[in-house]
Amino acid sequence: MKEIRIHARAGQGAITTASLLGYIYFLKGMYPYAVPHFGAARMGAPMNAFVRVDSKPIRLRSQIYEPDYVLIVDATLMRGFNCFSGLKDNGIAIINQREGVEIPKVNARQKVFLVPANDIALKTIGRPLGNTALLGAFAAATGEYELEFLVEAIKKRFPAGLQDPNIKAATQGYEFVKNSTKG
Amino acid sequence: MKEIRIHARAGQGAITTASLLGYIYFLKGMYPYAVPHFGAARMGAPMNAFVRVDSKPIRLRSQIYEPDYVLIVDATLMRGFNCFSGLKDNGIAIINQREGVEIPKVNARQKVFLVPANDIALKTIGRPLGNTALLGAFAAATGEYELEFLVEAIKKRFPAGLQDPNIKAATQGYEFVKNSTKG
Amino acid sequence: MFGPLISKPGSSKSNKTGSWRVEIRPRFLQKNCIACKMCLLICPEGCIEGDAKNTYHCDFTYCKGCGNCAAICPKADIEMVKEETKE
Amino acid sequence: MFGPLISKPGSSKSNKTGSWRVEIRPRFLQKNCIACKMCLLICPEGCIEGDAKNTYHCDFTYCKGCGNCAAICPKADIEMVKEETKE
Amino acid sequence: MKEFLEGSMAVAKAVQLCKPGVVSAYPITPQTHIVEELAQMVADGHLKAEFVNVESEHSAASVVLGAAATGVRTYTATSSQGLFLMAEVVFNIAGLRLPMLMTCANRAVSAPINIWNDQQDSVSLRDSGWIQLYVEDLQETVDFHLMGYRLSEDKSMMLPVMICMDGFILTHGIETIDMPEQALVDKFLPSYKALYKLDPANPITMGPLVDADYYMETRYAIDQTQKEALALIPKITAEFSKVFGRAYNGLVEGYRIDDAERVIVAMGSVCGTIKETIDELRKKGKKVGLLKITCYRPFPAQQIYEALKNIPKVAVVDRALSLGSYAPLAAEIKAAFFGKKKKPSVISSFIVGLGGRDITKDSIKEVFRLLTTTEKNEYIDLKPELLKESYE
Amino acid sequence: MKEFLEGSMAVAKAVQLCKPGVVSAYPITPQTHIVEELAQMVADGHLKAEFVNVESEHSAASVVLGAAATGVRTYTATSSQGLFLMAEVVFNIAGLRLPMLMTCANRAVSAPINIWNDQQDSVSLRDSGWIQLYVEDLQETVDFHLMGYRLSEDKSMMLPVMICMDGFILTHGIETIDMPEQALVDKFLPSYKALYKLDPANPITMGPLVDADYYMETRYAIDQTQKEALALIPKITAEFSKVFGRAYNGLVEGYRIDDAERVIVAMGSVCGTIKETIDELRKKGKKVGLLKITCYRPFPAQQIYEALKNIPKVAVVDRALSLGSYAPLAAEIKAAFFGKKKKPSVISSFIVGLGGRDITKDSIKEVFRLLTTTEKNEYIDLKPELLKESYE
Amino acid sequence: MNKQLFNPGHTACAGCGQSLAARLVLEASGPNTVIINNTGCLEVFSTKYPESAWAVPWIHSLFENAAAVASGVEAGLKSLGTKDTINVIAQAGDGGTADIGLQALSGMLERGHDVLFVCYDNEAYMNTGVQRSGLTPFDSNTTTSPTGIQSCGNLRPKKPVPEIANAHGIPYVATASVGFPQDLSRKVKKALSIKGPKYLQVHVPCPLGWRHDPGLTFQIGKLAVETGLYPLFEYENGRLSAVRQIQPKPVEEYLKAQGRFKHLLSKPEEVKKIQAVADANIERYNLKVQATS
Amino acid sequence: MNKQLFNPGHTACAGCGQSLAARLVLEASGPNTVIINNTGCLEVFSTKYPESAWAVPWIHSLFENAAAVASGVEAGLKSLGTKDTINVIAQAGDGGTADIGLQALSGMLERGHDVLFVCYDNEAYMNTGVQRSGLTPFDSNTTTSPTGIQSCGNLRPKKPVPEIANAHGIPYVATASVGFPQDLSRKVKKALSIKGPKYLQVHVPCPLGWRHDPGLTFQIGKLAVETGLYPLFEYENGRLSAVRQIQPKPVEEYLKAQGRFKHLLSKPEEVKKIQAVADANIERYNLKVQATS
Ligand SMILES: Cc1ncc(C[n+]2csc(CCOP(=O)(O)OP(=O)(O)O)c2C)c(N)n1
Ligand SMILES: Cc1ncc(C[n+]2csc(CCOP(=O)(O)OP(=O)(O)O)c2C)c(N)n1
Ligand code: SF4
Ligand code: SF4
Ligand code: SF4
Ligand code: SF4
Ligand code: SF4
Ligand code: SF4
Ligand SMILES: [Mg+2]
Ligand SMILES: [Mg+2]
Repeated sequence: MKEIRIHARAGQGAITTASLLGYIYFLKGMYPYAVPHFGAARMGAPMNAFVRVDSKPIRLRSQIYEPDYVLIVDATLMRGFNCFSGLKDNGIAIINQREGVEIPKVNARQKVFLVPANDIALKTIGRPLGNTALLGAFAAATGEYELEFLVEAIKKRFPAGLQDPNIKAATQGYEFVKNSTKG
Repeated sequence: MKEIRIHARAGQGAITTASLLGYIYFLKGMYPYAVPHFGAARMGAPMNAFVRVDSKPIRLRSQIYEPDYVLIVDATLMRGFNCFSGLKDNGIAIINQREGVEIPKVNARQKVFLVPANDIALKTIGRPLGNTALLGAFAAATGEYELEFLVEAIKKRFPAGLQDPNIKAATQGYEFVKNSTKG
Repeated sequence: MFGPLISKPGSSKSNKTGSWRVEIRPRFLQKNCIACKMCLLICPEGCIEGDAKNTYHCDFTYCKGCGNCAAICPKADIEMVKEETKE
Repeated sequence: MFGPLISKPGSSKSNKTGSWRVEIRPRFLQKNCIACKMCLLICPEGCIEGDAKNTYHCDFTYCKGCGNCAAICPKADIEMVKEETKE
Repeated sequence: MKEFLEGSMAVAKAVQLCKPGVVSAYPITPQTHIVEELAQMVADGHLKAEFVNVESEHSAASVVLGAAATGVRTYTATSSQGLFLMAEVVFNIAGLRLPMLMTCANRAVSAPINIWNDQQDSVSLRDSGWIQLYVEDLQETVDFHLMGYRLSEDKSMMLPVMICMDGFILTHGIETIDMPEQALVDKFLPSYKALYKLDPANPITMGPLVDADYYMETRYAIDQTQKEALALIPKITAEFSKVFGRAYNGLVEGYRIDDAERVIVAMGSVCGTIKETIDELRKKGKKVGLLKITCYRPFPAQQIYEALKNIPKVAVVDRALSLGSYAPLAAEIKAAFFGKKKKPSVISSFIVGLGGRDITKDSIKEVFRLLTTTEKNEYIDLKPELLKESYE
Repeated sequence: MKEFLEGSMAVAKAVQLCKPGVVSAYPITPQTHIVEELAQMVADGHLKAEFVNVESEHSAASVVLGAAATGVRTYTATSSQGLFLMAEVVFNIAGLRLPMLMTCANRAVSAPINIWNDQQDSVSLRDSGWIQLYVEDLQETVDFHLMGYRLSEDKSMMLPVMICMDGFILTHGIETIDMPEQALVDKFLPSYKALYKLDPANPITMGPLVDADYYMETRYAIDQTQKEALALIPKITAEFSKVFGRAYNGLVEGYRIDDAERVIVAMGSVCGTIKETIDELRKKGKKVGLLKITCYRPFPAQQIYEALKNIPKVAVVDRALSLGSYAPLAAEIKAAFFGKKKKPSVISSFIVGLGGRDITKDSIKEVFRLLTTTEKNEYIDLKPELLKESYE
Repeated sequence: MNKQLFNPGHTACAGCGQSLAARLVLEASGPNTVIINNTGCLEVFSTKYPESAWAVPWIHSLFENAAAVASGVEAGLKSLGTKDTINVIAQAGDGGTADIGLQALSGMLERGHDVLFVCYDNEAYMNTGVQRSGLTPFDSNTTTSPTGIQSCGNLRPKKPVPEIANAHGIPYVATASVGFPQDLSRKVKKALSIKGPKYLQVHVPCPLGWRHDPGLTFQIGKLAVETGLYPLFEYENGRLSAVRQIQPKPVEEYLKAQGRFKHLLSKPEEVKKIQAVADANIERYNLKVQATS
Repeated sequence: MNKQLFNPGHTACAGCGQSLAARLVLEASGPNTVIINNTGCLEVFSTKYPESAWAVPWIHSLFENAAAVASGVEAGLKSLGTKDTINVIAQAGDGGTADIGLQALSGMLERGHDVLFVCYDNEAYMNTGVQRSGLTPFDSNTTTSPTGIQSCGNLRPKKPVPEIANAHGIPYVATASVGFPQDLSRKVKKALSIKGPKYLQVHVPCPLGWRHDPGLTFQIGKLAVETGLYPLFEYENGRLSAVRQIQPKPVEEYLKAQGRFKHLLSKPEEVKKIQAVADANIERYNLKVQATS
C-alpha cells in the first residue's frame, strides 16, 4: 500500500490531480482511493487531498498522516506550515518550484524534487497549471508508473484540445526529473 | 366513584355542562375529573363529555362506558344512536325533553326523567340553553348534590348578569323533577 | 401488510347529516320559482336538485337547515320552517 | 459541562490571510492620491488604512491581493505588482 | 390554593407565574387552549410579555431561540406535526445551550393525520438534547413547569426542557389543582440570568461553524450535562417540596412495587389508569405494580435498574413506535439490564393507545394477563379486521 | 464495467440506470455532487426525468411525495439539516405508503453547524417508517441503490427506502466500481406499478383523517411490513447476485467473526477501517472481528443475535447520539440479548468520529483495547482540554 | 345527484362558506381534476376515514405543503404525459396559504408549475378553534388576538397575499367570494384556461368563527364586497384587468352581523379605522361605480 | 484598524463582494447592532471557530430562520427595554432569502418587527458550490441549472423579491450594489432610521461563482446597474421613491466578463433575451437619464 498526500490551495486543482493520479493507478489495474480533505475555506486557502493505493481494494478510510510521497502544488504553502509532516523517512517530495521559497531540510533517505511545473505549463498549456507536469515528475521521481499510463490517463480524461499540451507538460516534467537525477 | 356521560351536539355546551357539574362536586369537596370526548366533527355533530367523580383524586383516564347517569342535552341524538348504552341497570337518565322523540324502553330499576329544560331556559334566560335547568333536574333526580351547590357554582362561574336567570332555570329544573317524582 | 389508508370516492354520502337539523328546515314552495338555480348554487351541502321552474327541492337526508337557500332565493320561494312542521 | 460554543469578537485577526496572496499585490504609490477613500471602502478585507492624501496603504498580513483597490482608484495611484517585487 | 381547572388553563397559569419575557407559539390541537389563554392574559395585561403570533412552528421555535439568546426567559408550546416541523430548530436550541421551556401536548403523528393522544411526537425527538419530563396528572403538570424552568436555567445545565403532557386527557381534562402562590414561585424560581447573551457591551459570536477539530466535544458536553441532570433533578424536587410541600422523585416513581411480581413501566397519564387497575388487581391478591418514568431524557438507567432488578416480570408500555424495531422505551429498559446479575426474568413490550385508542382498565389487565414467562411484543386493543395483506 | 468514479457520480449513474420519472432535491453539502450530476444528465438529455429545483428540502420531499402519488418512480437526496427540515414530510411519506428512494449523505447536525461526517441525521429519523440501509464502500452504494428501488416498490412493501452513505468519505471518495449494465438493471428492476395512485379513472382519496377507531392499525401495518422486509431483503440480494454476480447478505455481515473473542458492531464506511485494523491485529494473533449492520431499519435483531450469541466481548461503535441516554445502536444491540441464554459477557458502547473527527486504525485499536471484561461507555479521540465545567 | 364531484355527508358546520366554495370550485373544474389539499377544516370535514366527499383524485399530506405536493403531482403527470388533460388544483385555508404554506406557494409560483392554487379565506385558523392568521382582518376578535383590557382584537391588517402572489409575476391572480357564486365559477374556469401558476383567493364566511347566523353566509360574503372590505379583482400578467365595481355601503352593516366584531360597535373610532381600510381599497382598486356610463 | 466591527482574517475568496458589502452594512449601522445571520458563505467565512470576524453581537442558528430569530431577538430586546438603542439586522444570501428563508422573512414583515433584513445577492447558492437559487438570473450557468445539449442555463427569471417584499406593505424596500458603495451605506442608514420592517437587497459579485477576475468585483457590480440588469431603487411606504438613473450600456459588456454567461456569447438570440430583461427594467423603473434637466 502506498499513501500520497497532495498539498495545494483551494482552486489549484488538488482534487483533479488526486483523481488523475488515482486514475493512472486504476489503468495499471491497481485499487486506488482518492479523496479530498475539505475544510470550510475558500479559494486560496490551504487544503489537501489524499491518494491511497494498493493491489487490492482499499478499505482504510482515514486521512493520511505518514505519506510515502507528498506532492506540493503550491510552494508558498510551505511558508505556512509543514507539508512534510509525517513523510516516511524514505519518502519523496515533489514540489512545484517557486523562487523565494526555501525548502526545509530533509533527512538523508528522503528525496526532494523541485520541478518548475508552472513554467513548463505556461510554455506548453499556456496557463500556470502545473498539475500534469508534476505528475510527470512524480512518475520519474518515484517510479510508481511509466509515463505511458499518465499519457493514457490524460487522453481519457482531458478534452481533445487540452490533451497534447498536457501530454507535453507531463513529458517535460518527467524529463526534467530524469535529467536532474542522472549525473 | 360515580360516572356521568353527557350527550349533546358540538356547540350545545356539553363541555360547559361537564365542567359546571364537575365544579359542583369540587365545591362539595370531592375530586371530579371532567373531560370532553372530541371527535373531529363540527357544530351540530354528536359529541359527548364525561364526568368521573370520587372522594379521592380520580386516576382512571379512560372514557365512560357504563355510566351511573346519562345527561342528554339534545333528545334528537337518540334518533341517531343509543345514548343509553352501558347505563348501569340502576342508572338514571336526564333528558332535555323534546316533542316527537320517543324514549327507548329502560329496565325496571333504571329511571328516566324528561325535563322541558329548553322551555324553562327560554322563559328564564331567554335563550334555549337548557344546561343549568338540566343540572337542577340532575340534582333532584340523582340526589348527588343539593341545589345550593349548583346555585353557588352558577354564582362563581357565570357573569353577573346571567347568574339570576340561570339560578332560576336551575331551580325550576330541580322543582320540575321533585314535583314529577312525588305522587 | 396494509391498514386504513385510502377512501372511496363520494363515500361521505353514507353519513346522513340531515339528522343534525334540529331547529329549522327549508320548505320549497314551488310557486314562484324561476329556476335561477341560485339555491342550488349556494347550498353548502350541495343537496338541492331541480331543473325546470318549481321543481327545486332538497334532500333532507343531508340538509343541515342552514337557511342559505331561503336567503338567496330572489322569489322568496323557499322559506325556513320549524323542523317539526309537517309538509 | 460546556464544549466549544462561542467565539470572541474580532478573533479572526489571528488568521493571517496575507499568506493566501500568491501572484500579485497592490502597491500604493502615494503620489496622486486625493484621499477619496474609495480604496478603503472597496477592500473586501477591510485592510486599508489612511486619512490624509497619499497616506493610504494596506496591511499585508491580511491583503489577499484581489486588486479591487487598484481597480477603483480614480487616480490610478494604486497598482498591482507581482508578489515577489520588492517595495 | 385549590382550583378546579382545565389542564391547558393550569399550564397557562403556571407559565404566568414564571413570568416569561417572550412567548411565541403556533396553534395546533390539542395545544391551542394553552396559547389562547396566554394570549388573553397578555391582552388583559395580566402577563407582561411579548406575545409573538408567528406563521409556523419553525418560526415559533426560532423566535424563542432568538429571544433566549438575548437573555430573556421564554416559553413555547406545540404538538405532533408542529414539533416535527420545528425539529431542526429543536436540535439547534439544545446545541446552542439555550435554556427554555416547551410544553408538548402529546399527539399522534401523520400519516395518517390523527389529532388524538399518543407520545410519538416527543419520543421521536429523544435524541435532540432536550430534557424530557412526562407528567401523570394536572398537579404534576403545573409543578413540573415550575421545576422545568429551574432545571433548564441552572448554571450547570443551560439546556432546554420539554414538559410532555398527554393531549386531551390532560390538556382538556379538568380536575382539582393546588395552584402555587406567586410569592413562593418567586422564591423558588429567581429571575433568569444568562451566562452568555447577545449584548453590545460584550459582543460575542454565537452559533459559529465548528469543524472536526472541535465539534465532538460540544456534543459530548451536552451528553454529559444531560447525565448530570440525573443528580440535579432530585435536588430540585427536594427544594420544591420544601417550598410547596409536594414531594416528587422527578426521575422514576414506583407504585406498589416492593413486593410486586409483575410490574408495568410507563410514562404519562396512563399511569393513573394503571394505578387504578393495580389497586383492583391487588384486591384480588395479584402482586402487581407500576414504575412510572417521569424523566425520559436524561434516561435514568441506574434508577430503573434499582427499581426493577428484583421484579420477576416487567411489561414496558410504549405509546410510540420506532417503526421496524423495538418500541423506544422497551429497548432502553432492556438495555439497562444487559450485563446485570439481578434482573427480571421477562421484559415484554406492549404498544398501547396509539392515536387516541382508548386505554381502559381492561387494556391494562390484558397487559398483565399477557405478561407471562414468555417474552411478548404485542399491540393491545388491535382490530385485526382492519388489516389486509395486499391492495391488489 | 469497471470505472474509477467519485461516489456522488456513481450514485447519479445508478439512479440514472433506475430511470426515475421525477427527481427533486435541494442542495446541501455533502450531497450536492449527486444532484448536480443528475441536473447535468437532464440538461444533456441523458436522463428523461422532470428535474424540480425546489426552494427547500421540505418542498423537495413534498414534490417527490406528490409525484410518487401519481404512480411515478422518484428520487431525492439530502443530508443533515436538510433531512431534519423535511422530517415531517419524511414521516408522512412512510405513513402514506409511498415507495421511493432517498440518498442520505450522512453528516453531523447543528448546533454547532458542522458539514462533516457522522450519522446523526439518518439515525435520528429511525422511527419514521423508512427502511434504512447503510453502505460501506462505493460498490455497495451503487448496488444498494438498485436493490433499494426493488425493495421499496415490492407489492408487499410500498415503503420508502433511505440509502445512507457517509458524507465526503463516500460521496467525495473516488474508487473502482463495477457499474451495472442498463440491460441487466432493466431485467432486475421492472418499471414501477403503483397499487393506488391519483388517477381520474379511479378517483380515490389519499391521506384522509384517520381517527382513534382506525389509526392504530395503519401504524401497526407499517411496523409489521418493516419486519417482513427482513425476509424479503435476502431474497432480493440473492436475486441481485444471480443477475449481477455480487453477493450481499443485506442485513448483517460478519468479518473474521467465527472464532473471534472481541467483535465490533458498526455501520457504514468505518467498517472498512475496522476490517483493515482487524487484519493487522489478527496478524498479531488477536482474535478480533466485525459485525457490519447494513440494514438498520428494519432492525435485524434475530440475525444480530445469531451472529453475536457466542462472542465473549462486543463493542458497539455509534456515529450518532441519543443525548442523555444510550447510543442508539448500542441500546438496540443490548436489547437484542435480553432474556437470551447465549450472549456476550460484555457489550460496551463507543462513540467514534462525530462531526468528521478522523477515525484512524488507532481509533479502532483503542476501541479493542478498551473492550475488556468491564462494560465501557466511552468517546474515542476526545480532547478533554476543550471542555470546561462552567462559563462563569 | 349521483355524479356529484363534491358530495354531501361531509361534516362541515351548517352554513359553511368553505364547503360551498369548494364544491363550486370543483364543479367548475370538472372530473379531470386532481386536488391537493392542505390540512384544515375542508380536509377534516370532507375526508374523515372511511368516508370522503370527493369524487375526484384527492390527496392530503400536511398543513403547509399542498403547493409543493401539487408541484410534484404536476411533474408526475408531465412525466406520464397526461398533464395536459388534467387540472391540478392545490387548495388551502388562509392559514395554510398566507402563513405556514406561503413558502411552498411562493416556490410553486416561482417555478412556473401549471397549477391553480385556491385559498379559502375564512380569515382565521378555524380547524383549530379560530386563532389569528395573516389574513385575519384588523381588530377581529380571535382566540390568539383576543379583545381585552389592553387589546381591541387583531393588531395587524390583512396580509396582502393576492398582491404578493401578483408580485411573483404570474399570469393570473384573482379574488372571489361566495357572495358572488357565478363570478367565482367564472374565475375558476378562466384560471384553468391559462397555463402556468394561478392564484385565486375566495372569501368564505364561517358561521362558527365569525359568529354569525348560518343562514347569513351568503349575505355576509356579499356585504364584505359591497363595503369595499373584500375587493374583487383580477390581475392578468401583472396588470389589474378587472374589478367588481360597487356602490359602497358603510362597514357597520358588515361588522354588526358578526360576533367577532361585536366589541367594535361601542367604539366608533375603531369603526372609523375599518372604514378607512375599505376606503383605501375603494381608492386603490377604484371600486366605485362611476356615475358616467 | 483596532475598533473595526467586521475584521480581516475571514476566509472569503479574494475579491468577495459579499465580505465587502457585509463590512459596509455593519459600518453604517455601528457598534450598537445585533446581527442574525443565516447559513451561507458569509456565516462560514466569518465565524470558523474559534475565530470570528465580528465585533458586534452576532448569532447564527440555521439556513432558513434568520428573520424569525431576529423577530425573537427584537422581542427579547423589547422585553428588556433596550430595543430602541440597538439596531437588529437579519442577513442572508439570496438563497436564504428568496427560497428557503422566504416564509420566515414574510412572517417577520407581516408582523411588523423593527428589523432590517439584508439580502446579499450573489445570485446562487455559493456556499455549497454554485447551485441555482430563485435569484439566479435567466440563462446563468450553475451546477443545478447547467448548460447542456438541451439546456442554455437557468430557465427562470430572477425572482422579484424586492417587489414581493414591497407587496407586504412595509415602510422601506431598496436595492443596492457594491458597485456603488456610498449609495449602499446611505441606504443602510436610511433604513435604520425608519421604524418597522425594512428590506435591502445588495448585489454582491462572487468571483468564484460568477467566474470573473477577483479584481473586477467592483466593476462588474457597477456594470450590472449600468446595463439595467440590476436596477437600484427605493420604495417608501409602497411608493417607488427613487431610482438610480443610467445611460444604459449593452448587456454584453456585463456578460462577457463572467464565466457563468460565457456560453451565451455564441448565442446572439439568447443575449437578445437578456437585453430584453434589461430593457424591461429600464422601462418599468424608468431608469434612463432624461435628456432634459
Ligand atoms: C405543522 C402543523 N402545524 C399546525 C397544525 C394544526 N392545524 C391544522 S389546520 C390548522 C388551521 C387551519 O387554518 P386555515 O388554513 O385557515 O384553514 P381553515 O381551517 O380555517 O379552513 C392548524 C393550525 C398542523 N396540522 N400542522
Ligand atoms: C436546511 C438546510 N438546507 C441546506 C443547507 C445547505 N446550505 C448551506 S448554505 C447554502 C446556500 C447558501 O446560499 P445563499 O443563501 O445564496 O448564500 P451564499 O452562500 O450564496 O452567500 C446551502 C444550500 C443547510 N445548511 N440547511
Ligand atoms: S337549508 Fe342549507 S343545507 Fe338545507 S337545502 Fe338550504 S342551503 Fe342546503
Ligand atoms: S333560488 Fe328560488 S327561484 Fe331560484 S331556483 Fe331556487 S327556488 Fe327557484
Ligand atoms: S488588493 Fe484587495 S485585499 Fe488587498 S488591499 Fe487591495 S482591495 Fe484590499
Ligand atoms: S482610491 Fe486612490 S485616490 Fe482614493 S484614497 Fe485610495 S489611493 Fe487615494
Ligand atoms: S368552522 Fe367554519 S370553516 Fe370550519 S366547517 Fe365550520 S363553518 Fe366551515
Ligand atoms: S464563493 Fe463567492 S460569496 Fe463565497 S466567499 Fe467566495 S466569493 Fe465570496
Ligand atoms: Mg382559515
Ligand atoms: Mg447566494
